[in-house]
Amino acid sequence: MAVSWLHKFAARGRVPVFPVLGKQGDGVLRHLALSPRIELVDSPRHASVLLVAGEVPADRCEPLRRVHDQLPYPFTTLWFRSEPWPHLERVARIDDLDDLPGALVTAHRELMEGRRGSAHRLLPDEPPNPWEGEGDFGQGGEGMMGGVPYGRPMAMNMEDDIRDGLTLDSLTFRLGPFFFAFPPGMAAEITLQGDLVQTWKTQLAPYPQPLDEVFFDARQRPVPIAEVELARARHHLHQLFHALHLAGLENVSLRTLRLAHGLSTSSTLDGLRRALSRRGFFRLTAGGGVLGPEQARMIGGPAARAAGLDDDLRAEDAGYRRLGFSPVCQTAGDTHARWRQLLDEIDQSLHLARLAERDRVHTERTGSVETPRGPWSARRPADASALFDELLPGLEWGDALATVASLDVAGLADQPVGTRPSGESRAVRGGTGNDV
Amino acid sequence: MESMNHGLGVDIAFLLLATLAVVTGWRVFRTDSMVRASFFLLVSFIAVGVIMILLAAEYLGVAMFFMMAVEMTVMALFMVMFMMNPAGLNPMNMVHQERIAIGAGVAGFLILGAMALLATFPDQPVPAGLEPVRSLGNEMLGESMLIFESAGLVLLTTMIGVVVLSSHRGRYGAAAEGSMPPGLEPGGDPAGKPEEDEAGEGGHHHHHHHH
Amino acid sequence: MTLTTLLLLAAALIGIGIYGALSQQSFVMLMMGLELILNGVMLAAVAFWAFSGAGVPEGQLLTIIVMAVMAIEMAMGFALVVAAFRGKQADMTESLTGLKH
Amino acid sequence: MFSELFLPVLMVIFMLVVGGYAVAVLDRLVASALGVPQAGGIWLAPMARGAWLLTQHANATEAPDWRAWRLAPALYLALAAGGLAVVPWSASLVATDLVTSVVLWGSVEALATVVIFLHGWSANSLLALIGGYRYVALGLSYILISMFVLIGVALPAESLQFTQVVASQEGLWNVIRQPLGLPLFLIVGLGMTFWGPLNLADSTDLAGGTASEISGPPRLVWDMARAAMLVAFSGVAATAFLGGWLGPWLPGPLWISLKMLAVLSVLLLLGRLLPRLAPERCVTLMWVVLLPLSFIDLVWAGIGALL
Amino acid sequence: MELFALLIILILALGAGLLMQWLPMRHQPRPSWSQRAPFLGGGTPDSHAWNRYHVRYYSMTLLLIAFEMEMMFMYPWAVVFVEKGMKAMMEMGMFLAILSVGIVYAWREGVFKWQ
Repeated sequence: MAVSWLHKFAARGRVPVFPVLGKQGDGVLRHLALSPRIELVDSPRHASVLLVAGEVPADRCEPLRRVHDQLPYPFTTLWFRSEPWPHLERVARIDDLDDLPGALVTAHRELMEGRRGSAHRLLPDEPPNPWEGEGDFGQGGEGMMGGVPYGRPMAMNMEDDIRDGLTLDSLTFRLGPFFFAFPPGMAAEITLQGDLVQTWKTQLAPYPQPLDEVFFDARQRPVPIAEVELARARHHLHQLFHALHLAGLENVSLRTLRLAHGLSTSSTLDGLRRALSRRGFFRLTAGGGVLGPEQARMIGGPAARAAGLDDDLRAEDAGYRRLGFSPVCQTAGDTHARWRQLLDEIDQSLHLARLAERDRVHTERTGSVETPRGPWSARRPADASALFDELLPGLEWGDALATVASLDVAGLADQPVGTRPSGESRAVRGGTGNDV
Repeated sequence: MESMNHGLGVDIAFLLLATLAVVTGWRVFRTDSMVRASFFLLVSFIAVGVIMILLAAEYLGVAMFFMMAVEMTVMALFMVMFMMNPAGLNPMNMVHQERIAIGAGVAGFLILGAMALLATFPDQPVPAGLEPVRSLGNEMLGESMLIFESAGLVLLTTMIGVVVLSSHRGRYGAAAEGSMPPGLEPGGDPAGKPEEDEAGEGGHHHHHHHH
Repeated sequence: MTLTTLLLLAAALIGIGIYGALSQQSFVMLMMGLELILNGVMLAAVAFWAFSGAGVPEGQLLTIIVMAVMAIEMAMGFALVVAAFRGKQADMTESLTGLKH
Repeated sequence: MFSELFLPVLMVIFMLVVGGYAVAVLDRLVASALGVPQAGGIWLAPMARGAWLLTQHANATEAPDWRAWRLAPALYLALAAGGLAVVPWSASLVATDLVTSVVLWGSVEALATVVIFLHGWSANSLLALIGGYRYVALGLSYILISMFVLIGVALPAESLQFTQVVASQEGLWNVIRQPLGLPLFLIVGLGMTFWGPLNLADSTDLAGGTASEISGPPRLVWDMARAAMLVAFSGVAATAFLGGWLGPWLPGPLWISLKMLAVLSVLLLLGRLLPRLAPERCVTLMWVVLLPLSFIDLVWAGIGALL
Repeated sequence: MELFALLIILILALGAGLLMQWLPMRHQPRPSWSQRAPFLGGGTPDSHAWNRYHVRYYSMTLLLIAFEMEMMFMYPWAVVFVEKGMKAMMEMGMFLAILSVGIVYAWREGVFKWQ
C-alpha cells in the first residue's frame, strides 16, 4: 500500500532523462533543456529514461548497448527519429519533436506506476574476465599486481609522467561516444596519470554536423546577409550553451539557448556578455588549450581567428565589404580567447545582420562561403578531432574538457539541417531574446 | 545518584572507546587497502580523542579530531601514491621480521603494562575549577615568548624543508634529473631497486624477481 | 576509567605501534606504526595530567609537543619519500636505507 | 532531563529535516528565479524526487569498497548532524555546549573532507575517483581559512564556546565588527558542501563525480546529507557572525532560524550565479588570496577585541 | 551530558542514513555485471580505477600539515588573547609573519600549482 503511494508520488517528479545522441540528435538536447518537466542528466545512473535521439551508426551500437545496461532498474527507453532495436520490449518511436517531452513524461509515469515493465539488460551477465574462484585467494588475482582481481587487471604503470618526474600509475580507458561533454559521437582513448591527460587518441570522429540551409544556398546564389549572419550567430550560441552547462553555469546556458531560439536582428548580446564576465567565466573557469598557428589553420573559423589568424572569406565578399566588415581577432589562442572571439563574432554577426536587413544587402560571391565552422570554398571544412591528440596531453581533466567544448571540430554534413522543428520556437515561452 | 550514573556511563564509554581504539589500531596492519588502513588509524585517534575529552582535556581531545583528520587524509593520499596495489585488490602481506616485531610489540606492552600496574603515581586529579584551555593558553604565552617563537620557527623550517624536498622545482633540480625508468616490465619492481634478501618470514612475500 | 586502565590502553596502543613499525616493509606503513606509538604516548600524557598532575599545564603542553613532533615527522617523512621516489622509484624501507651513502 | 537532553536533540533533528527540505525548496526557487525552468509544484518537487530515488535500485560497481561506499553518505549525514549539535538555539537550548565547540566545528570540517574523499574513492570508478581527489585539494585548502576566521570570532568572546561567542555579540554583531569574516566563511560553506562554484567533487565535467556511480537510496542519502550540511553550516555562520539567537521580540530559536534562512539564501544564490572554479586556480586562490585575507581579518578582530 | 546528547544525535543520523539505504535495498537483486561496468559514456576501461594515483598537489598537503600544527597553538592563544593584551598581539603578529613567509616561499616555488 505504502509502496504504491510512493510510486505514485515518484511519477510526479521531473523526468530524469539520459540522452544518447545519434546523428543530428543534438537539437533534441536544446529542445529538452528548456522543458520544465524534463531533467537532462549526465550519468545513466541518474536516469530513469534512456532517450536515443537520432540514428546511431552501426559502429556505435555496442557502446549504446553498454550505456543501455548501465541504467539502474527500473528504466525504459524511448527512440526519437531512430528505429528501435527489434528485440526490445515495449519501446516507442517518436518522430515529432513536439511530442517528445510528453512522451518522456508518459514513459516515466507508466514506469513508476507499474503500467510499463522495466527494460531488460541486453548484454550477458558476465564479468569482463572470468575470475571467481581463481587465483591465490579466490579473488582472481595473482601475486601482488597480477591476474584479474574481480574481473579486471589492475592499473599499471605504462609510461613516464610528463610533468614532475614522479612516475606513478596511469589509467587507460576509452571515453565516449555518448559522453555528454564530447561533441556528439566522438570517442577517444585516453591515458591519465592523476587527473592529467597523458595521451589522447581520438578513436571515433564526431558525427558530421548539419549546417543551416542558408549556407548551402549561399554557395549557389546570393542570399540575404541578414539571414546568413543570424544563422551563424545561432550556431555559435548553441556551442556556448553546451560549454556553459559544462562550466556549471546552468542558468546562463539556458539564457544563451533562449537567445538562440528567439534570435532576430533586434537581439543583443550585451546582457549575456556582461553576465559572463561579471561572474568570472573568463577568469575562474578551466582554460588552457592554446592552439599553435598550424593547428589553428587546420581547424579554421573562429578558433583560428582566436589564435590571431585573420582569415575570413567574408572579407572577400563585396556585400560584406559594403557593410564595413573586417575580421575580428584575438591573439592568445586559448580556451578563454576562443570564447571571447565567439562572443565578438556573435556581436559582429548581429550587427551585420541589422545593417544588412536595413539596406537589404545580399552576398555577392558564390562558390565559397565562410561557415561558422570555417571557410568552405573547394572542400567542406573537414573533421578536425584528430587535433585533440596533440592539443590535450599535458592538460588536467577540467582544462581538457573545457578545451574540447571550446573547439568546434566536427566536419560539415553534406545535407543541411532538416526542416527546423517548429517546437524549438514554441519552447521559448515568450522569450524574444531581447531582454537577456 | 546523578554523579554515580554519570560515572558508570563514563566507564562504559571508556570501555567501548578503548576497545575501538585497540581494534582499529590493530586493523591498520591487517587490512589490504591503504585507504582503509589510514582511516582505521584515524578512528583509533578519534577514539583516543574522545577519551581525552572524557578526561576533561576538552581542547586536546577535539584538536585531535581535526589534526588527525587532516593528517590521515594526507597519509591516505601518500599511501595510495606510493604503494603498489593500494586498494588491496589482491590480498597481500608486506611484512618482514614478523616474529621479532610481534615479540617486540608484546614485550613493549608487557613492560609498559607492568609499569602501569605496579608503579604508584601520585593521586592529584585536576582541580575542579580549572579551565584547561585557559591554563594552556596562559602557559604558552607565559613569561617569555619562547614556546611560540620556537614552535613558529621549527614549523617554518619544516615548511621550507618539505617544499625543498618535495617540489620538483626545488633545489634537487628539475623533474627529469635523477628520475629512473619505470619497471623493467609492467608490474615488476622498479628498475634500479636494490635486491633484498628473502629473510622475511611473514608468509606470502610480495616481491617477484623476474629474471 | 582509572589511571591504570588508561595506561594499559596506552601500553596496548604502543605495543601495536611497535609491532607495526618493526614489521612493515613500506616506509609509509612504518610511519603508521610510529603514529600509533605517539597516539599511546599522548594518551598517557593526558592521563597523567588528569589524574596525577594536579592540572599543571605542562601536561597538556607535552601532548601538543608530541603532536607537533608527529606532524613534523609526517611532513618530513613524506617529503623524503617523494624525493627518494623521484631518485630511486622505490618506497621500501630497504631502499631508503640504501640512500644513506 | 527533558530540557537538557531531549529538547535540544529534538530541535537538532527537527532542524535537520526541515532545513534539508528548505534547502531543496529554496534551491528550486532560486533556480526558477534565475530562469531555469521548474515543473509545477516546487513545494512537492523535493518529495517526488525523494520518492523516485527510493524506488530506483541502487547501483553497484564491479569491485567497490562496499562498506566505505555505503557508510560514506551516512557518515556525511552524521557529520552534518554533529555540526548542528553545536549550534545554540537560545541561551540554554543547545545540544552540545562544549567549552571548545568552535574547535569541534573545525573538526567537522576536516572530517567532511575524509568522508567525501572516501565516497569518491570507494566506488572504484574513474570519474568518482577524480572527483574525490579534487575535493581533497579544496578541502585541505579551505580548512585553514575557516579556522582563522573562527578564531577571529573567538577573540572578543575570550572563549571557544559558541554560546559565549553569541553572548559577546550582544552589542554589535560580528558581521559588522569583523566585516571580512562572513564573506570568507561563506566560501568555506560552499566548499564544505561542494556547492556551486566549489563543486569540485560532484562536478558536471565528471558526470557527477563522486556521485556519478550511485543511484537510488544511497544517492538520496548523499543528497540529503549535502543539504543537511548546508543547514548545519548556515547555523554555525548565523551563530558566529549574525548574533545567533539574539534579537528583539521574537524567541531565540525563531531568530536564529531566520538568520539561517538568510545565510542559506545567499549560499544558494551564489551557488547558482558563479561558474565552477578550475581546481588548480581554486587552490591558488585559497592559499594566495583568501588565506592572507583571513590573516587580515584576524588582525582586525584582534585589534577590535583589544580596543 | 553534552557528550551524551552529541552521541545520541550522531547515532540517530548515522542510523537514519544507513537504514534509509538498507531498507529499500534489502530485496533488490545484485546488479548484473553489465550494469556494474563503470560509466565512461559507452567506453570501457583497461583496468580497475584504483591505482597509484598521482596526486598533483602533494607538496601543498605537506605544507598544510606544518601549517595546521600552528593552528594547534592558536586556539588556546585566542582564549587568553584579551587577558594578555598587547603581548598576545605581538606574538600573533610574529606568528602570522612566519606563516606568511612560509606561504610566500611556497608560492614562489610553485607549490600551489599542479605538479
